[in-house]
Parts: sequence; C-alpha cells; structure tokens
Amino acid sequence: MPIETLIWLIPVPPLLSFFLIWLFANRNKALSHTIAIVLMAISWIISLYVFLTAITTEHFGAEVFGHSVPWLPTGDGALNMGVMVDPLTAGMLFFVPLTCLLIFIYSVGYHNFGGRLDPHDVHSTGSPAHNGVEPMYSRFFAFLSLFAFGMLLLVVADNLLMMFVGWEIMGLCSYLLIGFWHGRNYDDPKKITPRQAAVKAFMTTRVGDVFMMLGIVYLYFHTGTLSFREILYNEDVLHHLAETPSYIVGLSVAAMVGLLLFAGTVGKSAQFPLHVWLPDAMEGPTPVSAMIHAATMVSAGVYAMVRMFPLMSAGWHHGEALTPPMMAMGFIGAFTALFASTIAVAQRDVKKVLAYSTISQLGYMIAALGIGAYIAAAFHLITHAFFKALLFLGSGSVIHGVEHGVHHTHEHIDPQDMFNMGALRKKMPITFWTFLIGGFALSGFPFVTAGFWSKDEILADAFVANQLVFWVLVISAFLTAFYTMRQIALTFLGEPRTHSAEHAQETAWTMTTPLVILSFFAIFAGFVGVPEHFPALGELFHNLNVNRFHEFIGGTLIEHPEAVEFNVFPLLASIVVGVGGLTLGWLVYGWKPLKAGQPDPLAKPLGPIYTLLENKYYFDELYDFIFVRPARWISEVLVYQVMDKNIIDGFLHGVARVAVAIGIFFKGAEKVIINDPPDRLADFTQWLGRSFRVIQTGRIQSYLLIVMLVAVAFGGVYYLMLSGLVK
Amino acid sequence: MPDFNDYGIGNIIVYLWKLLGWWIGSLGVPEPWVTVIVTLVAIVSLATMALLIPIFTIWLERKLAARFQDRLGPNRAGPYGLLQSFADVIKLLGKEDITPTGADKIVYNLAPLVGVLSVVTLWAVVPLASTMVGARINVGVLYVIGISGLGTIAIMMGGWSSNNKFALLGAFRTVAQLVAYEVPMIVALMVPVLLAGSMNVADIVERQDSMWYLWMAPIAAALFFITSVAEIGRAPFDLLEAESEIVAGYHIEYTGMKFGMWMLTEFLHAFTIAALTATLFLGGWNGPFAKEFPLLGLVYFFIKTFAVYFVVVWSRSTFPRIRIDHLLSLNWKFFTPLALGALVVTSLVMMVMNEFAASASVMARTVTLFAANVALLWFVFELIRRSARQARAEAEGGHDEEHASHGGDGHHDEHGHAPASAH
Amino acid sequence: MQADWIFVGLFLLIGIVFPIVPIAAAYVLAPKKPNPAKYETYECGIETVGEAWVQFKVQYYIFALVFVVFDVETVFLFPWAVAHNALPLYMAIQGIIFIFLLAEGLIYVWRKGALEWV
Amino acid sequence: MVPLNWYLTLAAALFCIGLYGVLSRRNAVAILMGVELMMNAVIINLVAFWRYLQPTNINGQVFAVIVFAVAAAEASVGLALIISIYRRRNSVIADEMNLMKW
Amino acid sequence: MSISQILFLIVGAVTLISAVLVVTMRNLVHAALCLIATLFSIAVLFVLLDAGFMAAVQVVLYIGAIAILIIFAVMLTRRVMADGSEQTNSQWPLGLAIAAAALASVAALLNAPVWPALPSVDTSLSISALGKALASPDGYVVPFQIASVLLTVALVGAIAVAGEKK
Repeated sequence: MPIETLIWLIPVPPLLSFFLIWLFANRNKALSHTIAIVLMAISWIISLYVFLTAITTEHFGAEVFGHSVPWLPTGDGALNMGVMVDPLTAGMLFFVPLTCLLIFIYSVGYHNFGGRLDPHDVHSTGSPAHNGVEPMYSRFFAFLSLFAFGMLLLVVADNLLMMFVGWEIMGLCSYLLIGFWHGRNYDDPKKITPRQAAVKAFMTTRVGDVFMMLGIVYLYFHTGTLSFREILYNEDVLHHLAETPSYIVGLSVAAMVGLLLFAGTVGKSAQFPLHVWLPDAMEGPTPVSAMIHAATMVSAGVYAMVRMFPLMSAGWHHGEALTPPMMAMGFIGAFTALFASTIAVAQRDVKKVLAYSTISQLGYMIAALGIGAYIAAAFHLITHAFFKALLFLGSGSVIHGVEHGVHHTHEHIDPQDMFNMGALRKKMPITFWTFLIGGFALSGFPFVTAGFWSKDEILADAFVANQLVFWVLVISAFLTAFYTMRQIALTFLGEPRTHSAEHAQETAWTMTTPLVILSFFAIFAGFVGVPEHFPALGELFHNLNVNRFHEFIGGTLIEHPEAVEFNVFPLLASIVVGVGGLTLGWLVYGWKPLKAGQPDPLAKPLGPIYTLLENKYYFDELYDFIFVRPARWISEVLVYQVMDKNIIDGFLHGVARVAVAIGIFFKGAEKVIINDPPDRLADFTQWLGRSFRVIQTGRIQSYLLIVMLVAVAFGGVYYLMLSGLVK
Repeated sequence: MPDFNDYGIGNIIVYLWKLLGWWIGSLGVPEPWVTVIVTLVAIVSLATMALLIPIFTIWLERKLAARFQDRLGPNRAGPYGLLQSFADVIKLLGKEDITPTGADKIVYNLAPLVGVLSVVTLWAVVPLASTMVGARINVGVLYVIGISGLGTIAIMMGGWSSNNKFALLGAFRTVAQLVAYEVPMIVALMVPVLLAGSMNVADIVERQDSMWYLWMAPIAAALFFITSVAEIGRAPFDLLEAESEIVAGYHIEYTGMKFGMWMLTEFLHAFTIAALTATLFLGGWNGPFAKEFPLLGLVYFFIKTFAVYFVVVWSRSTFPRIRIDHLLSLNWKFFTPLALGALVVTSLVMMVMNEFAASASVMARTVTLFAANVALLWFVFELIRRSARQARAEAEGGHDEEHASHGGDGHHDEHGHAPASAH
Repeated sequence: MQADWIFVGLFLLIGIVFPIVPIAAAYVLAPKKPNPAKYETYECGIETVGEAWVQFKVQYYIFALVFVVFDVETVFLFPWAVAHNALPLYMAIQGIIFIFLLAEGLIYVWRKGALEWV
Repeated sequence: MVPLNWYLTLAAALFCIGLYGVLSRRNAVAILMGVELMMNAVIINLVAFWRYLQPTNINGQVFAVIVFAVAAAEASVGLALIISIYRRRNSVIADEMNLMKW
Repeated sequence: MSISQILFLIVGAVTLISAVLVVTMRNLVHAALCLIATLFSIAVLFVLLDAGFMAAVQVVLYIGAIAILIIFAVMLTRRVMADGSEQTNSQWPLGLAIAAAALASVAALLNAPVWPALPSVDTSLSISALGKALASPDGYVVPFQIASVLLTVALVGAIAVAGEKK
C-alpha cells in the first residue's frame, strides 16, 4: 500500500472505534475497551511504520509524503483536504499515538475494569464511581477515541483548515471529558465542579480559537490557499506576506496572521493570560488530564506554532531583530514559564502541581520558538509529552491508591492532597520509581534524563538569542526542580500522614505497565537530541548515530538551522539549577519529613506571597471581577433594570404621568376649556404602548409580514442605489 | 409532390399524409401553418380512432365476458351483435342530462372532460409503427405517468362535485387505490427505461427489435400490467365502482353523455394500458419486416395490444373482487418492495455486465436478467411463505384468522414489534 | 424537439375539445323534462341524510403521503435510469444507495403499522 | 423571442400572489397553497435563468429538481402537521394555533 | 410580436389569473383546482423554455402528487372551514399592500439591468446528462443522496406526526 494511503488511514481507526462504541458497544464494557485499544493500536502501528519509513528516507523533508483531494469548492478552485508527513509530523507521529495507546490501556485499570458496579453508581451516573467500575465506562472510551481522532487528524493535516477541524474536535472532546463527571458536586461552593470546569475550559479556549479562525481567514484572504506546503515552504509567499502591510500600521500580514494564530495557541496551550482553564481541567479523570492536558492537546497548540514557525519568523534570519509574533511568543512564553512554576510551588493538590508545571513547560517551548529555537522547541515538545504523561499517570496511580485507602478506612479526606500522603514509596514501588524518573526528567536531572537535554538545548539557544528570556527560563527551571522534589518528597517519602496513605496499595498492571514504558522513553528519548559537539557524549552518540534529531527535524525548514556552537555557561546553568532545585526541595521537604497536620514549611518564610501563590495570584477572582461580573451586571442591571424598567417604561409612564399631572393642573385652573389635550396625550402614550405590544402577536403570518416589510424596504433602497438616486 | 415510390405500399399512410401537406402547401398556405394543419389532421385522425376503439372493444368485451361465463352475449343488433355499442351510444344520446341539486356545476361538468383528456392524450406518445410516431418527446414515460395522474384528479373532481356520499366515498377509495398502485407502476416503468437508456417511448420500442423486454424484465412487465389494471379500476381491482358497496362510485350521479364519457374513459383506458404494455414490454410494432413495411408494424402492434386486452378481460371475468385492505396491503407490502427489488436487481445485473462483460450478446443479457428475476421472485415468495407460516402459527395461538390470511410479510414484523396491536 | 411538443400541445387541445362534441350533441338531442325529484341526490332511493361530507380516515392521507415521497423519488431516479448504462460502476451504484435509503422509509412506515387499512 | 425579464416578472408576480395568500389566508391549507405558488415561482426563475444564461450547463436543471424535492418534503410535512393539529384541536385556522403564543 | 411571445402572454395570463383565484377563492376545493390549473400552465411555460423534463416533472410531481395531497387535506379538514366563513384574516389589506410593494420593487429591480437575449444554442440537454450530473462525485451526488435522506426524513416525520395514535 502506498505510504500516502497509510497516512490517510492513521486517523481513521479511532473515529471508527468512536462510532462503533457509541452505536453498538456501549452496553458491553469489555467490548468497548477492546475496540478502542485494538483500533488505537492499529493506528499506532501504522504511524510507527510511517515514522520509520520517514527516518530511513534520505533527505526527508526536501520531499515529503503528501496527498490531497479537493474538498470544499470555493469560488475559484477548491480547498483541498489532504495529508502530509514531513519530519516534524513524523516526530509527532512517533509519540502521539503511542501516548494515546498507553493512556487507553491505563484507563482500563483506572476505571476499575472488572470491579463490580457499585449499586449506588447505577442510579447516580455522572459522579466518580464508589470503588466500583465506572458506570459510564464505554462513553469514556468513546470520547477518548474521538479525541485521539482529532489529535491525529491535526497531526497529519496538510492544511490549516483541516488542522483547525481537528483542533476544534479536540476542544469539544476536552469539554466532554473534563465534564465527564458532570454529576459531581462538592461541599464547599468555592471549589469548582467538573461541570463548571468544562464550561470554563471550553469558553476560554474559544476566545483563542476565534482569533485563530480570524487568522486563518486572513491568511486565506491573502494567499488564496491554506496548504502548509504552499505557504510555509514557499519563499515567495512568505516574502510576499512579510512585505505586505496589514490593516494595523507597522505589522506585516505575516506578523498579523502570526499574532492571531498565536492567540489561538495561547488559548489551547494555556499560556498567560488564558491559562486559567488548565488547572481546573484537572477535575476530569486523570487519564484525561494526562492525555489532553499534558501529552497531546495542549502540545497541539505548541505543535501548531512549530508548524507555523516559518510564517511566524517570515523575514527573520538568525541574529536579526525578532519579528513581532516571535517577540510576543518569547516574552509571553518566558513569563508563563516563570509565573506558572511559582504558582506550582504552593499547590497542595498533586494534580494541580503537575497542571501548573505543564503550563510552565509549555511556556518553555513557546519561549524557545520565540527566540527562534525551532528544533529545541520541537525536541522539548516530544520529551515533555513523554515525561509529563508519565507524571500524570503516576499521580493518577497515586490518587487511585490513596482512594483505595480512603474507601478502606472511610476517612473524609481529599485523596489528591499531597499533605494527606507520604511514605507511599513502600506501598507503591513501581509508581514511585517511575514517578521519580518522570520528576527528574521534568526537573532536568543532568545527562540521564530526556528533560535535561531538551531543556538544556532551549537554554543554550536562549543564551545566544536573548539574555532576559534566558534568565527567566533559568529561574523557572530552578523552581521546577524545586516543586518537583517537593511533590516527590511529600508524596512518597517520610511517613504516612493519614490512615488512607497507610492502606494505600499498588495499582493494577494495566496502570503500571504504561508507567514503565513511558519512563523508558522519559530517559532515552533525550539521547536522540544530544548536541553534536557536546563534550564526550556528543561524539559517542554521534558515532552510535543516535542523535539525528537535529538534522532530521531541521530538514523540515527550508534553510536548515545550524546548531548553536557549544557554550559551557548555559550547560552549567541548567545543571546547577536542576540539581540545586532538587537539593533545595530535598532539604525543605525530604530531610526532616512533615508530620501529619503540619503546615507547609514554605508558608512561614514566604508569608503573604505564599497565600498569593496558593491562590494562583487570584487570577480567577480577577477574571471573575473583570469579565464575568460586568457581563452579568450589564445583562441584569443595565438592560433589564435601567433600559427596560426605567428608560422605556419610565418614558411611557413618565409621559403619561406628566400628562396626567398637567391635566390635573389644568383641571384645577381651567376645568372646561383645555381639559382634553393632556388626556389625549396620556391616551396617546398608552396607545403607544399598546401598539408596540401588537407586534408581539405569536402569529407567524404577522411576523412574516414584518419580515417582508423589511425585505421590500431593502429592495427599494437597493433599487434606488441601482438607479443612482441614492449614493 | 412527394413521390409514391419513396414510400411504397408499406408506408402508404405517411405518403398520404405528406401528399396532404404538399396539397395544402400548393394552396399557398404559409409553411408553419401547413405543419400545424397536417399535425392537426394527424392528431384528429388518431384521436378519432382512439375514441372509436371503445365502441368496438365494448362489444368485444361483452362478447368475451359472455363466452367466459358460457353465455352468448350481444347477438341481436347486427351480425354477432356488432351494432350493440352503436345502439348504446344512441341510447345515451337520448338520455336526459341531470345535474343534481347542490352539485358543483362547473367542476361537475368539467370532470368527465378531464377524464377523457387524461386517457386520449396518452396516445400522443404511443408509436403505432416505425414511421407513425406521434411525439418523440424524450420524457415520454414521465408524460404517461403525469397524464394518468390527471385521471386521478378527474375522478376526484367528479366524486366531490356530485355532492353525494357514495360518490365522494368512491372518489376517495379510487384515489387511494390509484395513488397507491401508481408507486409500483412507476418503479416498474423504470426498468424498461433503464434497459433502453431512454424515456422516449419510440426509442424504447426500437431498442426491443431484437428482444422484448418481457423476457428481460418479466417481473417489471407483470407488475406494470397488474398495477395498470388496478389503475383502470377493472376487476379484480374494481372497488371504485363496487356496485354492491358504493353503488357506482364517483360517477353515480352522472347520466346521459357525461356518463357515456366516463364509460368511454374506462374502456379506452383499458385498451390504452394494453397498448402501453404491448409497447413497453412486447416490442410495440416490432416484428418480422416491420421496418421495411411499416403497415405491417401497425398490424403487429394491434395484434399484441388485443392479445393483452384479451388478458385484461380474461382476468376481469375470472378473479373475484379483492377487499380494500387486502388490495392495499398487497400493493404496499408486496408490489412496491418487489418492484424496488426488480429495479435494483436489473440495475445490478446491467452494472456488472457493463463492467465485466460489456460485449455480452443480447441473448446472454436476457438470460442473465431472466434468471435474476426468477431468483428474486423465488426469494420474495420464500419470505412470504415463511412469514405467512409464522403469522398463521400466531393466529392459531389466539389471533383472529383474518390477520393470518393477509399476504405480505408485514405481519410478523408488526407482531414482533407490537404483539397487542393485532387486535 | 419543439415540433414534438407542439404535437403534444395540440393533442391536449383536441383531447379537451373532442369529448365536448358528443356532450354538446347530447345537450341538443336529449329531452329536458325538469322535475325536482330527478335532481335529488341519488342514494338508492332513500332520502339523503345530512350533507355529503363524511368523516374520512386519515389513512387516505397517509397513503397519499407515501405516494408523494415515492413520486419525488422518480424525479431523481428516472434520469439516473436513463443514464445508467452509460455510467461507470461507482456512479451507477449511487442510485442503488438512493433506493435503499427510500426503502428504509418504507420499512419504517410498514413497521409503524401505517400501511394497515384498519 | 421572449426576453428574459418577462419570465422573471411573471415569476415575481406569481411569487407575490403566493405571498399575499400566505399573508392573508386564515386556513392553514390555503397558506400552504400560497407557499406552493411561491416555490413554483422560484423554480420558474431557476429554469428561466438556466435557459437564458447557461443553456449548455445542466446545473440549472439540477437545482430545479432539488427544489422540487424540497417542495414535496415541505408540502407533505406541512400538511401532516395541519392534519394532526386538526385532529387534536379540530381547527385549521392559523390564528387559532396559539398554544405556544405569549 | 412573434408567435412565441403571444403564446407566452396567453400562458402567463392563465397562470396569473388562476394563481389569483387560488388565493382569493372562498371554496378551498376550487382553490385547489385552480392551483392545479396554475401548475399545469407553469408546466407549459417550462416547455416554452425547452425544459421538457421539468415540464413532465411538474405534471407528475405537482399535479399528480402534491395537488392530490392538498385536495385530500382540504377534504379531510373541510367541515371546520365551512365555505361561508371568513377566509381572510384581519391583516389582509396590509398583506395585499406588502405583496404589491414587493412586486413593484422586484419588478423595478429586475427590469433595471439589461438581460442577455435568448441564446440560440442547441438546448436539447439529454436527460442522461442530468442523470450523470446527479450521480457523479464531481457533480451533484451529495445533494442527490441528501435529497433521498430528506425524503425519507420527511416521510418518517410526516407519518409520525399525522399517523394514528394507537
């Protein structure tokens, strides 16, 4: 079968499984997950084959696999629907289906497949199962499959429109999956429920998506095509775009489009200021958090940026001034990285910490792109996907174990709060070790972890490109290492702080296996990107012909970006902050472990800052204050109270009252002669109201009448314009 | 002056026609009008023939019916009672024309005209011989369907305007029946269209020179014949004028010549559908030497038509009247699915043949199509037998016998679907 | 082409004119002896009760409905049938799909019991 | 030859007559008749434009055919609604169908 | 004035007059019959436009099917609308005005531009061309299939709405 056909086939199986489960299998749990997993595996195998073909092709990137057919006929020509695999896509194809598959498998255990259906759940679906199997099991897999379809579609798409379709499908799925436990309610009203979280995520990402769509339309308006090949890998088009000025003074079209598209990414990849949805998205089941909010969807935003990099950097060459979009990416990314990591330091919820670390890591990638470190960004994208998925799944496993304890001991504690854990090392060894690996990868433990290499490359590039960004990133790297250690220490070390933690137990093999596999990649995925002239190791891996990542992905671009020459300072910096952060974390949390009920040792020294961080800089409250309240106020007070009640009614009544008053006055003065006009006026007012009311007959005919009235009016106007009577 | 030798004895009618045209032209009539006039002449002669045929077929039918019932039939008026119909016509002329009080005058008087129109104009597209083709319009078949649709309207008008319960009831029944039977008829008509690749009746006939479509599409032919018999409301489908139930149906109030017009409509329609069946499925004027000798084609055409007409009469005098619910469920649950099936099967066979055996001879195609039809028929009957058996079993299990005796396999569906709904 | 349609048009005219002739003849020839009894509605000699309007079954309407839908189908299928032999397989199959979609509707009506005359 | 705008004007007139019917009739069935008139006006336009502007291109007729299908669907469903309303409320007066009004 | 123009005027007059009758007649059955007349003359118009297929479809579909449906509906619901009763609602003068205005503006609009004359090309588009267009993927196969879905849905919906509630 030609490779193009295979590429077409990659997204199909998940979609198929979605429909199969939805239509036929939603009664049978085993059948559902079998369908989902098997079909996902198929599409993984296909993608793997495509990937291998790609990396074994000489000068891949100069020519790519691609095939497209006309899709939407437009006025001239048609929008094509097509697939394309270039080195970047190949890279994505390497990890996306794999992670999805692992998460599918993980979900089986996570939802206690094989456990009995708790009678309580049967009646109240929509809230997490009580120690039993998830009642909405099949639905979960259907949604996951649909999600995987969206992601793969986005990856293989060869044009912006198709990519956007996949993008939106994922938006929908994240809504569905975050709100998966739509029936769940909490005791304290301030705690956000899955329902609200879903809506929040959907709305927030919409904001970005609208901009992105504008960008797409604008791009199409200027280029007449949306195909990546025709826009991004075509000097003339890029040049044209970079030269043409846009509506906004000082911005070229390329910059304009770039900014708009980046706005989309800001929404999807939860960059500042649209980051608020991601932490709340943790209300969804943990596999969802792992899949959507670590491995794939949020990285889709970054992927989009990497993909559009030639457009972003149109008219930019190494060492020159950054283009506006790149500048925006650089600063927003760096800021997000720092800002999110600071928040993460003070979180208690094991998943929230990871959520914020995700945000900050994404900020890393965006910042890397902003300073032109194309390959570093792609590299970090891939490694991060692995270790962050690993961490999330690990945390899910932890929560699961603790929940088991909770069910065992009937304590009323939050099983996600790290301060209720401790000493899980002995209880859950596999989870511990894998989590440790993931954590070290995240914090960039030197040489042996994937995270180190990718992060180091970003830092190296940043050091050359932009000092400010570099330092910000360094600090956030330090914080990252710190809170990672904090998390590990709180969760696994010390002694148990609750009975639940004591009775926690290791989770099923379906959950641990993915952890092991992912941890493998969390270590070794880094070696493909070891810089060539890195002392010792560089030579070694080069001779082993492992670290071809740079040239491979680099092949995507027209001009192959040359690697920055080796500089020892950023290397030292990343080693220092990595190890330093970890040690500091150890000193604070690991050295003398916390007792039960003891507050966070950071709380005292940091004081108010800590509360500030704990409350995420009060961003939710801020947005609530800036956007939500005013909207509600406008709708309720302004429109209803003021306009309806006061202005309109007030006007009518007022006129009436005035009229009556005048009438009485005149009555008093002159009974007979001028008694009528005011009354008439009053009557007129009433008549006004009545005649307005008449419009609201529930009769279709009178509505149609009005419609036609307007239509005719337009027709007349148009005729006048046609005949030149009206300019 | 057209030369007789160009036409020859076999084409004499056309020769005379051309001669007429030349003669009128020689009188100095401008060209377009000549065409109009000669066309009018042709039409008038054709229409006259169409209107005179019933006078003969009524006699024929009565004769045949009598024979089937072992009687003599009309035998006083003229030799073999040949003049019987003329006597009837004269009688009708002598009858007083009554329009009942409360009747809707205009519609009442318009109805029979529309009725006649809806039948006579069918002859516009029936090719009588290779050189005698009325209108070669490329939508002939649709034209036939549409015009017979007018007949439905006529019946509706007649029944409604008479201001008579029986008439209205009859009209409603009729329309329900006609409308219902039009569905399988249309679908069946699609089969010859599909085979011929044209809706032009003349083309369809010409395509049949080597093989009648009766053999290529037996099911469609049978369906078309049966449904059109239902369309004309002949026994066994003559519920529209079931004397025993609704007296005479929609034309109960009509008397005199208007009644005569309704009669004319019915008999002419009977003959017309015979002609259509002959045209669409029996090869129309096709036959040995019909091409070289068009007059012969005319003869063939009428032979075939009368053969079919004979079958109509035969079935009329043989089968008992069907009850209306049976009639309709027969249509919806047997004819319609069967017609669709026949269409699908034909299409599939032709598809495969065009794809893989494009060079297959007509004979081969015919054999395959025939086999496919037979297979389909066998399959359908197997289905019916099975469901009927099931229905009977259920009926013996307490259901009233009447439901079990229905044809069609709807009942086991319906029973399986809602067991209680049967009673 | 046009000539053929002229033929049809004239035929329609003739078709409406022809039956008028005998009716007119009858109008001339037939006797006229008006008599109120004659003009009453004929119901086998019994006095008519109530107006001609009778409550009708909705079933009539249902059948007309199914008929309409199948009639529209013909509009689409006739061109397909005409073109059928000239179409490649993948195009000819479309008609089959079309038919199956409609058969689906028929089956629904059937299952719903709307085809029963009860 | 007949100029195109004769056809268009005819269609417009037909449309407006139908519109008047729709706007002013009380009986729902009569309203539907008006709708049918409007539909036919549309179809006339389609065919006329096809004939005058793109006679060699089949699209005009395809469009008309599709409008036919839509019209048929509209008529059947609309009448079905009327019938069912009639059977529930024994009325076909559009004004009296005010269950959802206000 | 050529023959075709005279023909057009006659047919058009029939169309419009019967259309007016459709919307004005008190007796709905008469109105329905006038509707049939209108539809038929429209079919003739199609013939004048060389659209024979359209004409045939018009007769088959509108006269043969939809008109029947309408007449059935009229007859089924006839009792409640005694022909004597008021047939127009309170807003009919307004409706009339609107319709007239619409006609005026539209007529003004479409008589403003200069329309192309009747092209004298061979318009005998074979019906098989139509069939091909309906069945070919780069033609109208999707509308074709959607139409059948639409019809099925209409059938199901109508039956569900109008069917007997057992």
